Amino acid sequence: MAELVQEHGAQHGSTGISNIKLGMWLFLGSECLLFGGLISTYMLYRGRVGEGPTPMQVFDIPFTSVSSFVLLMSSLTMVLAVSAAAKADDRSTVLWLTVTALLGATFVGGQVYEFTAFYNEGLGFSTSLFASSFYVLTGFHGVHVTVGIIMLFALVAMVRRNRIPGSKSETVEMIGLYWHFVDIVWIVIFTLIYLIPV
Amino acid sequence: MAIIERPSAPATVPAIPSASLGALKRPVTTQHGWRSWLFTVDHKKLGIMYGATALFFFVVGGLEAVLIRLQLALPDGRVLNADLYNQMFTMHATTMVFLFVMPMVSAFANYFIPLQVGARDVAFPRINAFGFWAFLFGGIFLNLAWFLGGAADGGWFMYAPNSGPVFSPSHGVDFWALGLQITGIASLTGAVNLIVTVLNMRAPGMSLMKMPVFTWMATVVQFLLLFAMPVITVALFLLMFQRNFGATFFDVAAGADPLLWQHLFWIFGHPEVYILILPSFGIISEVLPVFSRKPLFGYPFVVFSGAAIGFVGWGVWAHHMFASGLGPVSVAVFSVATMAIAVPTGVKVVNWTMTLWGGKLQFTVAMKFAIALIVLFTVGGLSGVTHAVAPSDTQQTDTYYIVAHFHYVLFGGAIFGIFSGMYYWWPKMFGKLLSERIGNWNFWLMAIGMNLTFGPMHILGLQGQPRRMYIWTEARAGEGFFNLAFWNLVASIGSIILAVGVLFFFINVLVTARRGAQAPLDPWDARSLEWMTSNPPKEHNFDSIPTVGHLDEFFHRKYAEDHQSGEIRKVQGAEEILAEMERNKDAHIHMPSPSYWPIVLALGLPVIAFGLIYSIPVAIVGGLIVVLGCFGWAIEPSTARDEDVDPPAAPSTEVVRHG
Amino acid sequence: MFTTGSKFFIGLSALGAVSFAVFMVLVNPSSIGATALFGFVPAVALAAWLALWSRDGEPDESSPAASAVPSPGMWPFMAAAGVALVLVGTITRPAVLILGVVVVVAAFVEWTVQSWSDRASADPAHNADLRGRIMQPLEFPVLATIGSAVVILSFSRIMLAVSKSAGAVLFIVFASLVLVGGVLFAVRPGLKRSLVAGVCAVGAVGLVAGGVGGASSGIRAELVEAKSEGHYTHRTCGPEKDKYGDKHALLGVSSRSAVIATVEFVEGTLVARVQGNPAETDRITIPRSNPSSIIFRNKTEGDFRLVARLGTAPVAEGVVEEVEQCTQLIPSGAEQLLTLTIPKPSLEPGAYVLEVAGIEGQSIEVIVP
Amino acid sequence: MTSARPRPTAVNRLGSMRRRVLPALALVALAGCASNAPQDTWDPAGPNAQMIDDLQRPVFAVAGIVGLIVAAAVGWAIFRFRDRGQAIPKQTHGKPVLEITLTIIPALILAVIGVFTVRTVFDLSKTDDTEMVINVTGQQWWWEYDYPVQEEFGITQPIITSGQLVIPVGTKVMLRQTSRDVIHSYWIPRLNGKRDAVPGRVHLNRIEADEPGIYAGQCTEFCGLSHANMRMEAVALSKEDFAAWVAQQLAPYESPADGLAKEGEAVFLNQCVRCHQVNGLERADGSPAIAAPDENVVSGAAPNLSKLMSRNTFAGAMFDLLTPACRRDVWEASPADFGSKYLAGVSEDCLNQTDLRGWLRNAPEMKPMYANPALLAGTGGKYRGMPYLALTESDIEKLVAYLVTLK
Repeated sequence: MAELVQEHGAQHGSTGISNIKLGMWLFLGSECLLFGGLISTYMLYRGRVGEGPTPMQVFDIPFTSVSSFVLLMSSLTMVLAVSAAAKADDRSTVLWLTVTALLGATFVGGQVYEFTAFYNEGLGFSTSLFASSFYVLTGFHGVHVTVGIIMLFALVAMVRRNRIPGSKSETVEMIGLYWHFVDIVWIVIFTLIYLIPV
Repeated sequence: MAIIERPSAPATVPAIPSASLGALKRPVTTQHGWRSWLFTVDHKKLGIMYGATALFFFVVGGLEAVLIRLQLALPDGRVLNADLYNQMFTMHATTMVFLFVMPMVSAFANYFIPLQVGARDVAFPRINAFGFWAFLFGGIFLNLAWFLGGAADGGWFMYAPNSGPVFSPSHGVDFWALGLQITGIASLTGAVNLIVTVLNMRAPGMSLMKMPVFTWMATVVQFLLLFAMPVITVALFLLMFQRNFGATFFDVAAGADPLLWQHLFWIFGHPEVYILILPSFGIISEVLPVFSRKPLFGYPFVVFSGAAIGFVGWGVWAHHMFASGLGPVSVAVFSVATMAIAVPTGVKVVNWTMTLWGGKLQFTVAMKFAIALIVLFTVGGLSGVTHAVAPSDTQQTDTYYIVAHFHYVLFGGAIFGIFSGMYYWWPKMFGKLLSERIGNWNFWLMAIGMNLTFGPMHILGLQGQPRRMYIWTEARAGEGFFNLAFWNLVASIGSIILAVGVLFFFINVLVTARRGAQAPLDPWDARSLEWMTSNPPKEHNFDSIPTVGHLDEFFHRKYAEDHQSGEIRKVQGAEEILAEMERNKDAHIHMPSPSYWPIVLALGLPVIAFGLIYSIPVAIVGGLIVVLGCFGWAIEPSTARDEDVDPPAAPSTEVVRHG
Repeated sequence: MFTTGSKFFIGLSALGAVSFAVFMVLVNPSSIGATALFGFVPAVALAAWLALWSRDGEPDESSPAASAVPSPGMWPFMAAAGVALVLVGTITRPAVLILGVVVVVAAFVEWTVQSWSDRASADPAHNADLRGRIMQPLEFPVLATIGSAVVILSFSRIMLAVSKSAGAVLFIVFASLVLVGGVLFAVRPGLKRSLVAGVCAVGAVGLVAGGVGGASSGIRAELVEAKSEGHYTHRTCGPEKDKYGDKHALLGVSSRSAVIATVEFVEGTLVARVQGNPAETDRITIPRSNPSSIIFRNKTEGDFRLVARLGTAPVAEGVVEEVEQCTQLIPSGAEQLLTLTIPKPSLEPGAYVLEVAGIEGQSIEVIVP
Repeated sequence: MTSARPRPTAVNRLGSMRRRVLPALALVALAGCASNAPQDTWDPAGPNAQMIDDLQRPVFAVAGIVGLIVAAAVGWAIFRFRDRGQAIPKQTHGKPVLEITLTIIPALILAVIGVFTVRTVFDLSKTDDTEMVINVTGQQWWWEYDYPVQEEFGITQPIITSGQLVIPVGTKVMLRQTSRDVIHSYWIPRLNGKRDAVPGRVHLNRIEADEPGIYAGQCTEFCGLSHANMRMEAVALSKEDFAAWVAQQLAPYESPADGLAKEGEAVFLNQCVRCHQVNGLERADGSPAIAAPDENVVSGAAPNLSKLMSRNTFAGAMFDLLTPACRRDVWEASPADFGSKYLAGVSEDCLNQTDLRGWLRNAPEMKPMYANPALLAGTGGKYRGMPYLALTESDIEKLVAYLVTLK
């Protein structure tokens, strides 16, 4: 949604919220349903392993807990970036945005590792219903994080080169909304998929 | 918000070194020529383009429908073979739902929501343009399948596992799933855009309960789209992964449950029904008061019943699945919930009738379409009640009775509303009145044709003819003169009359374009804000943003009630109101500049889709186009300086573009 | 207005488009040829646009001659490095070759634009702006993508190479380093730019080096073994415990499962209930060739598994093998889904049965009409 | 929408309303309807369909009345309030009391309908008093019926048949429905509403017929190419006739003695056994001939042809095995002699030679099926429906002679 950034800066309309932020909120509302659909699919199919591995055979809970914690930390750094942007401190904004992006990339790197490991343990994309729905759900989340990382890097470049029209903090906050949303979704996914035993 | 001068920028924001980035300069902002359409971000131009494209697809879908009826006119028809027939009815429904009614609603919403709420444009003009192009490319992509091995053949509901790779081996379903995915992106962006516009950009004084009903209904629809689209997106992704990447979501041999698709599809599909019908409710709620010369009866009831339909619409999806073995408890619950939705719908019918009651009715073509909608929709609504009764539905579902039901709702409801809107708003959009004489032909032929086509289907269905059959047999048609063969023939003849009726509309458009006279400023003596500007409106909509004091603001500026006699008198005309607005013209009006990026970005989507079907490297190329488009877009300011456009535009005196 | 070079490329691109369309309709849209043609069209179009925009590289006549001194650049060096990578790639791995080609192409594009913009006018600032205008929309996304891809790929390669527990530790260490670095730079705004850049560069090089090292040492032995021996996908149907396959058996299946029958092992007896009939039975009917899901529920102390014995099937000339399918060892109170497809009818009674592994005298007959 | 037949006691009290409003509406409706449409949803012939009918008639009546009221109101408004130069009316915004009243009235009507609906839903889903079970399996594009062993009906070993479902009258029959490939829907309108047959699931559908006769039906869930040709017929026989039918089905296979039919058996063993089962048929070496259809057909099975000539239809009830005259004779037989006429099966004189020979000559031409080898990449070469077998005319001659003996 980086393209939203530019549209009309930070005017505040009838609701008191700027257009871009209201737009992002609406988009996130829509995303809830997207993940809702994917999570429902997973919940319906999670016990259907066929001849393939079961969730508990492949899951590495300690590792995933760590990577979830890393993603949570990135929410914290995102908050720092937003507060730096509000104080018009470009240097800190860039710094915290970069750290957030790096933590996000670490998380995605962890997911790539996880997928590769699962594949080697016999959980291919079409092995079973559990496999298909697991990969699609977590994969979609991974794609969302990746898009977020690219948005963050773009934001870094734009802040450094003063390419943001209108209010910088408003824009950083909007990207922040997206990032927090992705984090929250992960908490739900982590709880439902990894922590509740099948 | 392109209207207001930007509030004094915070000190930390330095000037942008060069407004344009990239090798290409920005496109010109002239009002004419193909480039002014291709790269426009003007909501009115986009509205017209939505409308034109939608009408084109209406013709395509209509021809498909006529072919279907020709095939079924006589027993053991030979016009189409089974395979082609299955593609035909699948694409007829898909085209009509996704490529005609939905974009037609987008057309009206795009054009009139900013005008009705007193804004200069939508909240995100470039995203608006992107939405249109994504819709157009998605629609073309969907229909490409006809030329590449056959279109989708699983019905618009595309039930698994019949839509799987084994049972539908051609690429038709792939094109279908990905094409809908692309138009879905268009709908989603449109929804975000219009909701923000309505919530954030209303003119001063326009509270939510002073908004015109069309804006209200269109807004409810955008909320429905916002939440329904992701659900079908999930379903389509599952289908795509199943067909192209070997996933097992609907593979029964792997233990899958085919009902998953049905649930996902109908959680989207039922709100979709309201997405199609509510805007037309809004349109006729504008048209009826104007030609009854009386406000809409019970405005708050109409608004809240619309919102109620929007809410309850989420809880009734399984009534499409009464026969699919849900179990008695679910069936009973969904049956009762479905009946509950008849109540707010009934409220609307009552309010429209009461609006007519005691009025001073003028039977223009727009009004005729609106009144016909009340009656025809009521027929469709009541037949809906008969199959809200689940046991009765198990006899009726998947028969022609259902076909009759939803065509009364969607043709008699949605499409009649759209035609009413076109006759009503045509002078606003194009400055010329459509001919009432040809319009009458158009209306009566459509009304007669519609009833002849879909009326007999009630009988066909109740006497046992199922839907989606490429032939029917004499052996099951019964005896007597009025047997099913007779009614099938009547329906087919009706469809021809209907087609001729629609043809008259296009004749009307052509005749009006060539010979029509300039329309007066306020041809209908209308009531709402969109008429408080020139015909067609200027690029910036209003010279000065009006302050709103009433529902039906325009009417209240023209007319006043004499306190003694209670008589309504005209105090000033539209010309005077407009002249006054021009005198108080806003000093600086900043309009967003055209841009290349929306169309570039949208072009990437079908390329990705094409690649997913045929070859992944092509999808990567598409992905690169999208990523580059996003960045190009992100670093391009929404308004450009004059010297940044190519070729440099002459500085305009009227509209200042802001750098 | 069209330059000679651009005309050539435009023509080529149009030709490519036409042949792509013809190829797609007449030959096969999914063939490699169609893909190649499809990629060819935008590539040549890009070249045409470059030629058009740079007026075939001729200096702008209206502006004064360009500065004599070209600005210093790293692109010649990058191009050379790219060529070296290509050479290395031809003898080692195709991946390196592709990387080399990409680097060479990128370097040439940058180099061309750089030298062109150097000659655009006498004002270096204007020239730099010009360069930025065309290159930045390309550079932003490319750098962002490469940056994240490097982190993601290197990191996952390292994790795959080290042992499971070391991986988790490494993960924490890396994330902490990033965080600590961030905090350090934030609280010390006075740090020298070169120092910050140096630390970042060391980190980046370390990560890439780790990634390359991880990739070349391959994935850890444990995973290789799991894959080659099919630890979790191979199940033995006996009463004994399979070392891997029976580890962490499922505890439950979704309550909304569509099943044709439920089989329960209650206190040592096997009973079945078929959909639509609440009575217990010892015979279930499954239509031939029909994927049918059965829930097995263990209500006896201990771990048990349901085995479906589905007759015999020829595996080679004259050799037949028993066909059987089974669940995992299910602990008490847990359940699992077994999906069967039986192609042939059961002509004599007892041809197909459901049994609990290791328990004699308890079986449910499966009738396939 | 005729229903001359006496109906069992009214199931619900809404029925009383029927007496007042129905005659008028029925008159209007009657004028426009076919008589004796075989799939008429308003002509119940069993208690389940009757329950639905008793519910739907009053609902239709109420809906019709409401529709007339709205139409009348709109019509009157159009007539009364047309622009005759009157002054601009008072700008009233509505009367909340009227609004609320007009909201509550339909809500009440719907509440009443809702109560009866819920009751009927639960009545229809009752299964605990089932007397007989038949497994129904749908596949592209025909239905397979298998009768599990039920001693009380004399079924001592499973009976497998297709095309026509044979049931005893006055017996509560539970169909356990499933599917082998895509979703189908089982619908015999005069016996009960439809119920989908979903692969991987078993859905229950209870039917019962009051009188002997043939009840027509049609697959109603879109199931691919030949969806329109996937028909079915339920044949209700009196209890004695049903017992005779069971005995007929269970009778051992008799190989034709000699002549054309014997040669036909050889052709059958050579060509047809790959997919079609005839119970008791043995190869020359005495081993039983067992179809192994899943190797050739996507859905994994082809109709079992034992006792083919005891049925009246073939190819998914798309074609009749009887000539039109003989067919009419059976279909229009009075309930009393229907049983004997049906049990007589297909005699050589009555055999519909045209369609049967056409089918053997080139089945995909007679019924659209995915049997074209060029289009089978998606299914790994397996076809759906019967392929073109390139049988010679003499083979067809022999096969027809053989098939006629399968009674």
